[in-house]
Amino acid sequence: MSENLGMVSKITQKRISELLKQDKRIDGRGLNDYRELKVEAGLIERAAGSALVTLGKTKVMVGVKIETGTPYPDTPDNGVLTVNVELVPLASPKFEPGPPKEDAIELARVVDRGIRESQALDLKKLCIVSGKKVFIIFVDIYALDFDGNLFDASTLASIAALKNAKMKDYVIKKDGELEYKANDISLPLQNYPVAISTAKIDDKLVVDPSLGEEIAADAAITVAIGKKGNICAIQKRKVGTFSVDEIIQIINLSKQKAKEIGAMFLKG
Amino acid sequence: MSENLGMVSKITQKRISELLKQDKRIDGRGLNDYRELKVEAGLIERAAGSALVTLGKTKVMVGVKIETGTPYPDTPDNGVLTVNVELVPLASPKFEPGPPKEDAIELARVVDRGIRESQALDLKKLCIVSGKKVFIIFVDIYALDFDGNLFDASTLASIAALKNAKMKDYVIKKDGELEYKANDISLPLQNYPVAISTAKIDDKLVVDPSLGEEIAADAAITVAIGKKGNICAIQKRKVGTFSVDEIIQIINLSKQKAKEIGAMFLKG
Amino acid sequence: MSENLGMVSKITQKRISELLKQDKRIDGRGLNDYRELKVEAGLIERAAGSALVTLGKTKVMVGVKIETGTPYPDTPDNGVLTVNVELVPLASPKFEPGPPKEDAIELARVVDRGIRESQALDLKKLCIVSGKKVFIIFVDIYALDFDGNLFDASTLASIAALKNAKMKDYVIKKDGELEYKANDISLPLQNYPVAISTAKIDDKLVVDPSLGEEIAADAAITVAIGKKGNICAIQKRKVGTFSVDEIIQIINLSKQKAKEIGAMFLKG
Amino acid sequence: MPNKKGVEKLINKKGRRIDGRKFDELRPIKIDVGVLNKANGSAYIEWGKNKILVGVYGPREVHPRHLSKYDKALFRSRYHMAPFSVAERKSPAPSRREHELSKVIRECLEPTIFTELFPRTSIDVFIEVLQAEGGTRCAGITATSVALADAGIPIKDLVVACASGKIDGKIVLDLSDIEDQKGEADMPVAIIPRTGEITLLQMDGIFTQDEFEKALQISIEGCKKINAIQREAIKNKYLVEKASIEPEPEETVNEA
Amino acid sequence: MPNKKGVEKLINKKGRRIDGRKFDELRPIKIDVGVLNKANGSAYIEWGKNKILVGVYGPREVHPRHLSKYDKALFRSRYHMAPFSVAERKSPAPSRREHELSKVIRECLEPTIFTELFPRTSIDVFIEVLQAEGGTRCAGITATSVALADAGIPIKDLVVACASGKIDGKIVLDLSDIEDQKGEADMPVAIIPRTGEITLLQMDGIFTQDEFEKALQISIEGCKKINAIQREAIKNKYLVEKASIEPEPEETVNEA
Amino acid sequence: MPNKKGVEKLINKKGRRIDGRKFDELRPIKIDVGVLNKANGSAYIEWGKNKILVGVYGPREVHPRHLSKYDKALFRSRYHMAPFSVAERKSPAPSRREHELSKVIRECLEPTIFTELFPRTSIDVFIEVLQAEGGTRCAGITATSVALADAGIPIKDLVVACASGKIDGKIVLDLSDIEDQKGEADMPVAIIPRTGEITLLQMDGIFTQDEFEKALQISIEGCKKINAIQREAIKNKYLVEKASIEPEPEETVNEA
Repeated sequence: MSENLGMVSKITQKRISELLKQDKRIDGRGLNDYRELKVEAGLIERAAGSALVTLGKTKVMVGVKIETGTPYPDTPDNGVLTVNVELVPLASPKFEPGPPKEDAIELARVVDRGIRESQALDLKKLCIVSGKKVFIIFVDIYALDFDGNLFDASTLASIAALKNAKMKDYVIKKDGELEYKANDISLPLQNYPVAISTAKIDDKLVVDPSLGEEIAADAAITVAIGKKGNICAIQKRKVGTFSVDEIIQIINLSKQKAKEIGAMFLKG
Repeated sequence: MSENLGMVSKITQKRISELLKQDKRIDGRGLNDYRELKVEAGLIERAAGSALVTLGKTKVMVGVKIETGTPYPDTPDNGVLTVNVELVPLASPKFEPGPPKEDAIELARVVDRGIRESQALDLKKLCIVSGKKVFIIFVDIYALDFDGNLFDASTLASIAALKNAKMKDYVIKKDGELEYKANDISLPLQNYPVAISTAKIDDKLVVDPSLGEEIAADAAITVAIGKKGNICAIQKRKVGTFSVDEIIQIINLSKQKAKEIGAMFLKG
Repeated sequence: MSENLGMVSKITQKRISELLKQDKRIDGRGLNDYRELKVEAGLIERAAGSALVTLGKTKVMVGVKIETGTPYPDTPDNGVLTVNVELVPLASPKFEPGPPKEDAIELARVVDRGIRESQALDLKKLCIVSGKKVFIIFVDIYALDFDGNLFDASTLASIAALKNAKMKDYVIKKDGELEYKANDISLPLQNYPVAISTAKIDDKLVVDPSLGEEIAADAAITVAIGKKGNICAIQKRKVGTFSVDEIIQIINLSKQKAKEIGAMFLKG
Repeated sequence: MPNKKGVEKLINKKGRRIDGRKFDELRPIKIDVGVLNKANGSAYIEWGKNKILVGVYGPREVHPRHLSKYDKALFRSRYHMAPFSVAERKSPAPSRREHELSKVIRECLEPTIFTELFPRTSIDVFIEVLQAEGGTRCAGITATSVALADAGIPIKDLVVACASGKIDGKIVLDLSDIEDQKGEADMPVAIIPRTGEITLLQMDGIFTQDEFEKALQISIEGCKKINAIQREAIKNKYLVEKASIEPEPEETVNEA
Repeated sequence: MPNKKGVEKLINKKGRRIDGRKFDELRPIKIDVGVLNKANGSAYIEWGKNKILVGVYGPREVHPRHLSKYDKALFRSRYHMAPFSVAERKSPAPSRREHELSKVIRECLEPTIFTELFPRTSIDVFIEVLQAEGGTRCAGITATSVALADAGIPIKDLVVACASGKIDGKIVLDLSDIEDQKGEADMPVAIIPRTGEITLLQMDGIFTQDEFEKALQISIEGCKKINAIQREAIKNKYLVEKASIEPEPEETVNEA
Repeated sequence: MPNKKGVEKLINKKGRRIDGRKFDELRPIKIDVGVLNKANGSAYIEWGKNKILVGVYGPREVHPRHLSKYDKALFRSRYHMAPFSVAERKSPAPSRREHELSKVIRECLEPTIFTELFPRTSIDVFIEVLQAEGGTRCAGITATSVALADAGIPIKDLVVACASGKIDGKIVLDLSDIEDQKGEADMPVAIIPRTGEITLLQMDGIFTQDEFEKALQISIEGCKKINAIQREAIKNKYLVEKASIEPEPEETVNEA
């Protein structure tokens, strides 16, 4: 998200920095506090699945669509997962219409890796005819209001929307065509990864950075945590650096936060 | 076409406005007079059909090509009609090379609706194998000289080019392949919609606006009239407004003009 | 390459011009001398074939890839040859990232014509199933360091890479599928065209122009010479002109130079 | 979704439409004002199953700068559909339809905006269709006008839009998706309620002149009902704010 | 259209080509001058079945501005084919071939234009191929030069272009579409008639040196004939205008 | 290349990897400095079968100008793969992966560059992958840092990168292409050797916390070995130049 978000004034950034010297954050949170989090699933009936995540003043909508198509040549027995991000311009004065830019592409790829590497979706179960026909799962991420930390909000909204998704049950006929049945089934979800982002501002680490904190930050990092507290994706961002000790501390905190959020919103 | 056509001077616009107070137009026409209209069909022998329409100083060439391809999934028994507009830069100092912009897209879509909604082409007769293979009719509109009212000229040229179009007669073989015969046949045209545009300049309504009038106009509207004087497409344009009475008056005039033009150029 | 290469100073250009009055070139060469030329084949093991050509300070890498696909409708019995040029920005301060521009497109098309028109590749032997499946030969030209005369260096590198290319031997099965064998075979190369470029600077003709000479030149021309000294492609470039006598002189010199280069690098 | 060849009737024997509505009945409409933080003004509309979010930015610096106008604000609008808003996933790249609708929506709204008050700036409207069920342009226009008011941009009046059309030979108000697809005509109309001026008029299908005039009439009546919902939504926002913060006269909408 | 595998001969026993022409015979050529209203200069050429329209704008303000040159006019040309101009519908997006031809046409014409008289402006040429039947670049160049004259842009001479080639082993003038596709070589040539300078030279196919020299020679002879047609077309326009409006010396073409 | 379904082992009974390496063994690495003429600085790296060429331009005028910064240089990087660099021909248009890697490489290198010394200029890095065999981003970063030094751009230290990962349940250093594709985790790491700061960290796959910490540790050790190769490459260039031309202190890399 970097420095192109100049709409947070220099004064605010200075204030963020000064408060942090006393381990205080501009919105009153402690360093390890997450903002208020809300997950609303199923608002978009025409999508197979959907979820709206509100994280403080950040709002992300995710819609899931299910289609059939051909698999990638190197994974003929796997369904296809496609994650796309649109940073639509109503969410921020700095988002512009047009094809996804670097920031949106990085966000999409990090969310994608969190889902893919944690094997959240059992892609093998989405194969219809090996090498010929598989289900394609489109995860479309729509940022609606941008006040920082799209990585965590987008990952959570994606998993919640996949969890919410329904498709018609089906039988595969001899000719590879699908015969749909009356009842609905869920997608083969087997893991619920949670991404936790931390920003480093003047040697202080703050979890779930707000927009002002993201801009003030020297460096940021997102860690996706899967089953049993395993680490399944990491992405360091911005031009600052981390020490090894800071990294270890961030991993520990991320595991703890991920557990809390998973328990609250993704259990069952 | 809007205000990006600044090459008509402010003085000309003022003059247009002043003359209209006395119900006079800058080129001497009455408010309800169309410019001189000429239709030349068949100039492009390599196209299936073609027509050049000259409307005052406006010139529009349309070429029709016929290919085979797959139908849209939601209309498996219908041939495909594709209308494309190129506002090529030799036609006006304000047209630039590149993919079609907003103006060209709107023009293409309004011409398309005029043809499609009047059911001018019997698309069902252009089906070869349901859901698999149909004829695709390309209507390519080329503005060659732009002096206003492309909507009417383009619609007329499109219909005249479709009327002019010939294809080899054919038999559909068992395997869905086409066997062509020696004789030519025409496209299944069953209606000849005519589009009539009216501009509103300082509360005066003028039909077939020239470029200067289009620029001076507060609002403009195009009405496509089909069989029996039915209305088959309307598009209001520009940032001005119309009263209900003005709209009714425009509909009446459009029906009358469309009848005259249809009788003159599209009969038979 | 034209005037957008302003990084050669006006002073250098003046010096080039003055030295030429005495038939001297800025790098000490005679008017008809080629720069030192080196061809290294096979550096890119993952490509089917590759070659790096060093021509003075100009460096061009070519990689060949072989895939299967469908033939062009008008040549159903021919394999497909695709030549693409990337003027990547590390090669010159004037090359910019992005899709190929006019200069790169012209270069690709001239190299393509040299190969195609000399029938260097026997495209008929690259047909698998007529009208359905053929080999596609991708020739990707990568300029790595640009000090003039990309036309000659790119043509030579392309032919050397095609000569270097290997593919698995194969049998075409009844169903049109390929069964690959253990041994490697070469591409069906039957001719080795050589392109020779000449620049005209103040009525002097110099062969193999360096970057400074290309910029100083009024006109330039590339002649591709095939088997038996036949001419198989010509492309005049830049805004200057040639007399008929100059053209004849250039053809003669091109034939001689092409013979020398062919004998040195492409024999066997 | 039934395809075009489907034979089912759009109007049943009792004169009711597939979703139970009468000929001149609107779908349920709900408007929320000021739903976004970053935008200068915003509105969310649910209109039947249409769900549309609108954000307004401006007056602000024009980017790119060479588009700015010395004598008024540059007014821009973008109508865009989310990939998940329709039955088949839609590519996020704007289609020709989206380009056209962006243009007609801009031309529909601009006459009510006092752009001359903000020279060299831009006012940018972003309409995101999150779910579409027929009539998105009318819903988008209706919500955008409210969002402009929420942004505090001076407007002459709220613009309000509503389509009418013909299904099974009858003139009806506010076509749903299936009625639009299987019906005989669709006509989106927008008006400036105070003056009755028509600021958007599009039509496709087949109308006789009588049908056209009747349809235009019921569209205008529909618009008037929806205008009341717009005003109510703004009033609610205003009253809530009044209760919580220092009251301040709402200048953005001149209500007669 | 016969495909490349066709076995028919391009030259019959009597030494005539498929369309009845002799080896050194041009197709019929007709040029109309000043056919467009909005362009500053224009020309329409029919050359065999080729139908090409050319419009010239300028000298005018350069857009985008940063491309302008302080010491001369920026000369640009665009060669473009209409989707309906060829057998298979052509996508309107410019192909690699169209990009290349735009470049060689620009380089071919620029040496005759006094660009130094119009610094900081642009002169823009738009060539629209409405129907193509082989030799469009030569026809386009020939017509553009006339259109530049019609625009009143000072030029040193009219540029004129004509291809030669090899079919069934014979060197012939002005290849048609089928001769180009099935023949052995094609060589477009453009000259500046007064000086005999060659300003465009392209070739593909296979020529011995003798064949090349012969082909170059007949191209040049063809160019001279076509130059007469160009001059005639301009003279006709000039005479007609002379008759109707105040006579005024034609300065745009310096005829020796 | 074996596909993902292949059952072969990535580690054999003797504890050796497919290419014969031990768990913590790097592939052979060779760096050449100053290999290009036109670029201001350049480096070529062979790392296993990876072959990557890097060119650096700048500090130079920013194009387009509006991107320039008044208080520091604009640092840009572009990671790009040649169409022939991978098994299947790659389209030359940048993929989403290439866009992401360009960004992380830029963010990885920028902290070591004294951009504040060159306000209003740009420093542009172009990384061309000529052949890829796993680990191209680490090889590219390692070579770019050397190329920046070769360009004489003041840097705080050379950045050096090396991945670690998990294959057949073991933590190993420097994954090859097949190990990356068939293994369980891959983690590219870049450090600033003098301070030990981590300037790039990405991971995908599955690590327990213990595995992660071990992998991070061996990556850092690997980086230190590669840093020696970087320094040696620069020293070689410097000594050769010293022998042939007037000696001049190498200022571009501050070695402690």
